[in-house]
Amino acid sequence: MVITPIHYIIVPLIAAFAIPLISKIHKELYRIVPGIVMFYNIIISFVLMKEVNEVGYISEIIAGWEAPWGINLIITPFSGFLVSLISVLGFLIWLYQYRFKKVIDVGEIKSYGIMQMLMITGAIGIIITGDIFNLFVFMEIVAITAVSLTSFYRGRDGAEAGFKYLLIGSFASAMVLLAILILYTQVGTLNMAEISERMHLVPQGIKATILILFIVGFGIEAELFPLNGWAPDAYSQAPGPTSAAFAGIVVKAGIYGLIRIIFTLFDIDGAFDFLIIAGLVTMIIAEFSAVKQTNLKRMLAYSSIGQMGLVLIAFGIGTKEAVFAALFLMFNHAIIKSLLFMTGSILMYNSKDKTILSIHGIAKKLPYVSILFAIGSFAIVGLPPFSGFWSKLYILTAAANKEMILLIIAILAVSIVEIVYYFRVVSKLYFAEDTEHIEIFKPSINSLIAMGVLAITIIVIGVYPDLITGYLHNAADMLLDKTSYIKFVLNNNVQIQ
Amino acid sequence: MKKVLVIILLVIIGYFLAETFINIPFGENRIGDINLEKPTAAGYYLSNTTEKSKVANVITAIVVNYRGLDTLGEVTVLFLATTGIASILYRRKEEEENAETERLSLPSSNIVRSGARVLFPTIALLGIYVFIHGHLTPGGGFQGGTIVATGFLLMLISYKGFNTNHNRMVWIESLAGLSFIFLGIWGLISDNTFLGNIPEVGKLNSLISGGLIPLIYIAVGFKVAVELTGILDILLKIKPKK
Amino acid sequence: MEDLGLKIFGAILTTILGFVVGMTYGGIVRKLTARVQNRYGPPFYQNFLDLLKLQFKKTNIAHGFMGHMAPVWIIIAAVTVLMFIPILNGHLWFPNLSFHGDLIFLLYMMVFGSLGMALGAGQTGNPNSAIGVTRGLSQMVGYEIPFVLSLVALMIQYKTTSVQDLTQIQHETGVWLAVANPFAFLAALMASLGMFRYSPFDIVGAPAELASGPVSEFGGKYLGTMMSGGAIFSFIKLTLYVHLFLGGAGNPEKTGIIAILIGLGILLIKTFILYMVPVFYGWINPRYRTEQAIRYFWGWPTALGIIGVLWAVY
Amino acid sequence: MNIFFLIILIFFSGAILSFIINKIAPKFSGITTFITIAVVVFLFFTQIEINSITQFSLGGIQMQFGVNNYTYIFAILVLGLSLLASLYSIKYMQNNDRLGYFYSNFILTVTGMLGIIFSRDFISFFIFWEIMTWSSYLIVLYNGKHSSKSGMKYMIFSAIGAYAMLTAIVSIKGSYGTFIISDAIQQGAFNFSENIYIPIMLLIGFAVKAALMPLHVWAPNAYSKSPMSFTSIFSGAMSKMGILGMGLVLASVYSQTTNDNTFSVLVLKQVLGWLGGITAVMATIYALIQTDAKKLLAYSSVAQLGYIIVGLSTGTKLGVMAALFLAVIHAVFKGALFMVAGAVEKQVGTTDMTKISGLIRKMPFTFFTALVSIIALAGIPPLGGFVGKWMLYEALITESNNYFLVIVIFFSSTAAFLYSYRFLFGLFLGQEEKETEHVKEAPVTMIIPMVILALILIVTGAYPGILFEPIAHGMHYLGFSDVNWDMSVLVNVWGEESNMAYINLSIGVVFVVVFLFLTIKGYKGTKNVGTKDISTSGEIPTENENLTFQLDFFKPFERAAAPLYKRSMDKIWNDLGNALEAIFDFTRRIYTGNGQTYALFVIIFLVILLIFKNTLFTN
Amino acid sequence: MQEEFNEIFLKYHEIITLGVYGTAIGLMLIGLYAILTKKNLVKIVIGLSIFDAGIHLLFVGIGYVKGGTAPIFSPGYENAGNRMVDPVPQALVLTAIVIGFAVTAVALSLVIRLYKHHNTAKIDQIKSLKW
Repeated sequence: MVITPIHYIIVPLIAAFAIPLISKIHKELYRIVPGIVMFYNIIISFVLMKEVNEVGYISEIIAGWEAPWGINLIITPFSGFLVSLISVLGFLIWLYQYRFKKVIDVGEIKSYGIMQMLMITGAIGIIITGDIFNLFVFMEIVAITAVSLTSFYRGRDGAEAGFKYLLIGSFASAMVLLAILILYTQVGTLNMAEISERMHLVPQGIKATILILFIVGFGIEAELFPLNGWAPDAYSQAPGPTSAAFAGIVVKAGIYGLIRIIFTLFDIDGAFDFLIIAGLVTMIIAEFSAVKQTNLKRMLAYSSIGQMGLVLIAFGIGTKEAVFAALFLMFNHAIIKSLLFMTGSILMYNSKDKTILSIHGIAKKLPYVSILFAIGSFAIVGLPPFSGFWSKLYILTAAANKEMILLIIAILAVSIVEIVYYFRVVSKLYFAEDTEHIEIFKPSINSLIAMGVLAITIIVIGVYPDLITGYLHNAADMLLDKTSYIKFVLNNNVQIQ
Repeated sequence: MKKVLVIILLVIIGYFLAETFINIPFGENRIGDINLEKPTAAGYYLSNTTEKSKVANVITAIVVNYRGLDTLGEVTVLFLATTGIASILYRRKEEEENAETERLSLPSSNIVRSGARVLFPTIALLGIYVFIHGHLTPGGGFQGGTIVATGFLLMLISYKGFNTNHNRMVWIESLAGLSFIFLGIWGLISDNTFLGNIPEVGKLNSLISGGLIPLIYIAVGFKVAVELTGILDILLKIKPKK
Repeated sequence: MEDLGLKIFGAILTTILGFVVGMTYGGIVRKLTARVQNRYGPPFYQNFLDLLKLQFKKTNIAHGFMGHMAPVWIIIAAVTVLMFIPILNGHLWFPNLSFHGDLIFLLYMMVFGSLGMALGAGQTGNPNSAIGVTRGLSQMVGYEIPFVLSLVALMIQYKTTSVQDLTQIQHETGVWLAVANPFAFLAALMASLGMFRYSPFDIVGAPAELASGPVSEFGGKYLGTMMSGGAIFSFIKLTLYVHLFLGGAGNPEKTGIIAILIGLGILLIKTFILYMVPVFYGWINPRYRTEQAIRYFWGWPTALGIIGVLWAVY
Repeated sequence: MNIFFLIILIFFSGAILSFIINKIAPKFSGITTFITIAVVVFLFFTQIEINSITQFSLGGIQMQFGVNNYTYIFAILVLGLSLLASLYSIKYMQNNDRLGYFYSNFILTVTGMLGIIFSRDFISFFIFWEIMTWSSYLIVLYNGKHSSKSGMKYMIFSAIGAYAMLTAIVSIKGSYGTFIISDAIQQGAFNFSENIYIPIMLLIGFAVKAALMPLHVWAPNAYSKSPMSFTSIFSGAMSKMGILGMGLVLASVYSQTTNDNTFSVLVLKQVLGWLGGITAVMATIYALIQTDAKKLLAYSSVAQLGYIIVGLSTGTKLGVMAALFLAVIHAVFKGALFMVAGAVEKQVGTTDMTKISGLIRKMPFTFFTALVSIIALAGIPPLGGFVGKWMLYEALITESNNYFLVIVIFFSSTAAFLYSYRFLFGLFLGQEEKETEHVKEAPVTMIIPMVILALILIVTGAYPGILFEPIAHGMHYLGFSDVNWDMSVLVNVWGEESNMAYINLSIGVVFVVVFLFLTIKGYKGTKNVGTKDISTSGEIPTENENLTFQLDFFKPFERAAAPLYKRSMDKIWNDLGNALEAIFDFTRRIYTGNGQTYALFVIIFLVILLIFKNTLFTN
Repeated sequence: MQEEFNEIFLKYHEIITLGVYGTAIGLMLIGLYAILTKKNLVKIVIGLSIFDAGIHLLFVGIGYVKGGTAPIFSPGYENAGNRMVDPVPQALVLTAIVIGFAVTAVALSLVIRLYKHHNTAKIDQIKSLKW
């Protein structure tokens, strides 16, 4: 049977619906099945990536109705790249959380796997769908799973973080819904390609309103300032694997939505300047707030927000190389921040009062985790020879080619702040006197494997970035020319035999 | 102070919304002629549904077939809501024992109880009717499922002792969801596109028509009914301590 | 070949000359000071007697390697510097090596001796020595500043850094640099007060307080050698001043014995007058504390030196 | 395989290897390091021919490796010093824990420095620069938590410098479209008439590593906190990487000076020169009030770097030559001195000069090294230090006519005598402590490198020409034509000369005569007595009281120079840091935990966008 | 019957427009006001659903076509395709409603937990996570 994009959606759903039944057969199944699904996702992704690099686009139409009428799933090099990234991360996160020892009392472990899996499915759906309302539906899937995962720990704060997330998240869905509504009245269709084809018919004022609603809606998912109030709480309260998934997967989906809207649907130039401004403000405020955090995961959350701001800046510059740099940065941030969250949550488990202060010299007890964390933080602040350096370099080069010296200086100044707080933690990890800990929770071997894979990727890409730059250049070019996208979707949407 | 600020903000938002919608006249026909070469989406649906997928109710056709993926997602959202609530309000065994588990409910009078006992089957029947005839008459899986769930709600609030069989509900839920997907996969196998329809069987406006659409909608109905009931059940079980 | 012999002869002669003159001046000053303080005082050749006594005394204590090396270093510094400054305007009897080094070299070479002395004094383990050394070094930082300022002034005024050329210029133009650049001269003069370490700048040795400071642990041959080195140093300083500012002495062209004697006579007169300046100043001034001394040197002398430099530039 | 890649590969594998070996047999970790560096040294001096270029591309960026005459100077310096230091650290680091960590970072640092020397394009330059920075940062942290603060300071300032450099680099790419250094110079990237800020940014970047005022704050702590065997490289070689860059930039700035921008270049010269001078003075006067020998040496390193920068700032033949000469010599004697401090620390356990004294009889070789290096440091003839100082003064007086700067320099180098004496006296002279009776001379593998360095100093004192030759070639590469040099005669533009040969001759003659005289005369009767055998105004101190004078050593000077001690750069930077902390603390308070406020933020954001929609979102 | 309705519609077109849009926008604003000012969590959730209700009403509203019938080809309406209201918004609003329901349910469960832990439902007293 041919592998097509729809597998991304149906296989997890089958698993999700079946898990309650099969877990009656054997108790372990509800842990294992998601892993199998994730692995299958990786297979799909690689098959499709190969195909995309030959064909250029892959489209699948649902229920046999052609593009403007029915819903269709489209894989461009851009989305294909993101999707494979997400699938691999998803599998690694599953590997990391498999046999996760219960440190804090949690909710129904049975439903954890399902929700994690469906959150990833939703993210993938956001990326591969070609229909804007369908995108909204997947966004909702992500939102609900994210909320319930955030409040998965039965401690007091989980629910609070979850509620904040839900409150702001429902704003997001409402805005997007409203935007879709107005858009539909103007262009009378929901297919993205057709929308962007007819966008020139929309009067300027209404167009701007729609764009603003979209920006607010997706900006909430993409952690734009000041829409990101939920993010630090959610990141810091969610279980470790979930925080990793947030940083690596959910945010990417949000950014993708924003970028897809601005680059493909609309033809408004002012949006790019707006992206730069918003990204700059987001980055500065987030990184500043990160410095004085005491909870490690919260600090990581702020830093992740800051990185997203950098990504938005890069997209806002808007040239080919800038978009390329942004993609590279998204890739780096996905792997690095996931690694940091994985290691960081283990460190947090082992600190008495859940603060950075009480992990003095834990490196003696947890050598591997600590060194992985150190690698992660070196990479995220962009020190060579780790992969973070290249993305930063490319972004700066892109900015320099547009003579944006002040922007460069701002970015670099902020990265100094980044260095400050990351290296504070690293030096605490290693070079403080060893305080006695509550019983050390050592990560199981599969978690170590998952983290190790990420670390090795970081180093390998850092030493030899040419491994992925090819893909990324291709993706950036495809993202930037939307006419071919429209033409492909609307005219020659052949089914894949 | 805060209220004033909020009101000002809301006034501004209201102004801009009004400004937007003034340009969208109410009741204007944006569908255009449905028999054009390339009509709008709505026009296409209106013109082709009866021939191509033999379903009288265009909305059903759209919900289940044209935009079937949305519906699948929708069902998933409901499913996730159930799971999420289950895990959010999860209580372990020992807690189950020592927390008093009887449902929070008013001491309902005799009349209510007997009335409920009479009404429940009829409500359930109505709901089932609604989602079986989803492709002919207004309504469908979601609406029918909701009606059934209201029946259960009635029972739940009027009978302290009324307990839904959790195990059975899980079975129904999973099977319904799976059947939805597998009906879709049938399409994938038969004419190579997920949720692809096989409209040949039956004639328009008869119960047996529209190919897979009614079946899917029935599955959806069962699923929705069970899920809503489950949600109500969980929410009602909780007794916040004073 | 005989040229080389002459050179060696001249070198030895220079050394002896410097030694004798230095010792004698020291004796004379002791005598005069005693008179001023209304004592009888030792004869002017007393220093020679002391030296002889020290050299013939049997030394039976040595304070290790550096203690042994300290006198050596002092002599090294003294003689080397002596070799590199011109006597009698670099008369061909006494040209020594004065064409091969310049002022900056001299400045640094002079420190060499005091560093050796300091290290030697340090090893003896006598706290007084160390205290004396620190005071001496601090004071040095004080008086080097105006001194160097004046030298720099000369250098840039005449676009040369070699003592030889400076004396040559004075000899040809007949204008003393003390006249050509009075401020630099004054600065150097005031700096010299510190250099000679007479009262009020004698806190380094501080008689009756530190038991004569750095050298307090040395006796016998060591002290003797140090004394002779010190004597040569005082001669060196005087001669340097004379040749830098006061037009030098003698005439390098005239090679007759008479000319040399005349030149020597002029040299002695000038040096003696110059030598009296710090001595007189010392008679009429009480002792300064180290920081006072340093502040003194960083006050007017430095200001004069700066004026001198500006004078030289414009 | 290409020799450059081979060397880098050897280094990296050596780093990993020494890390692994430490797990198996900690003893051999250091030896592995030594062997790795030795192999690289061999390869470098046998295989590499100068001015050969290797092209390659990484991450879509053209890169070049190669060694030219200029960088060759620094290559000698780095390789030689790190070889000796690695030999030294075998014993020095013995039975410490986390040796693998130390040695792998040690090798990585050397890799960074050699990579900087290799790279002829900005990107690889920057990459190796950063590798050098973070590996050295990790070593600064090595000594535990009391060093983490200074490590943080070091990292922050390095980051400031590195990012200033990066800004310049990317803007070179933006304006001239190349990352290759030579192309950028040819296209006039460093031409003041075209753009003023690229060279300035680069200079700032390098100035941090070269510990130039006011970016020098990190240096004293970082130097004194890290293990001595590394500090000898850290202060000796790594600071010279900053000098390397500054020399390159300044030389091309000066050579591209055209008439319309002479003024700005003049300003640059003056500013740099005075910054260097002030650095020298301040560092010196802070050095002489230290009581910890390591701290003292650290401050003096900063001061010496100040001299070097002054030399560079003149931009004249003699000045640049002096700067490069001083750079090499400083590497030698400061490396030696830090090794001395390390040896004392290893044998005695502390380098606090108020606790130690009179080690001269216990550790003669160490003392010899210390003596020679100190003489060189103080610039006293006849050793190499004097040569550098002489050239510096001559350059300032005769060529760049910067007279008052001369005074400043001279003041600081006179004050340098004070701390030089402080160092020697505090550690080696004075009465012997009771605690240090058991102390022995350092092991031989620590002695050898120190003595080798001392001998180098003596030889270069007599024949500075040995160093002049490569320096002259390097300067030729920098664009200073016909640099004339002699084996042992120093000549300035006015023709005056200082003949080191004659100087050494006279010194030698007198030395022999007097030494023999003193030694032979009454040799039999003389007996060496202990340092307790003294007459402090008549009375003999008892055995267990120590009269060594160590506290408030230069109090009079402090009192006299009190105004200079008033304001220190550290305070200013600290105030800045506190202000920033306040800002950070404010920004995070935006996130009030109240969900409703967040919702309000969303609405406000929406409203603002709606109000400005026609200005913000237009085609 | 249909015709009469059309006449009425044409006569009071503005008022009807105002009625439909005004009601919808008014609902949205009321919901927002509740979300932004009410302290009680339950009231906030109610505000959310009011807000959603407003949007859903807009959906249905924009779907209406003058004199259109329900988009069902039931017997007698086989070829009324051109007189039918826009079916798409109705389909969409169905989905939207269900999603809104799910969100509300999750929100309520969260409220229950918060109340259990904090013994209060005041949002400004639930601030254990901040800064």
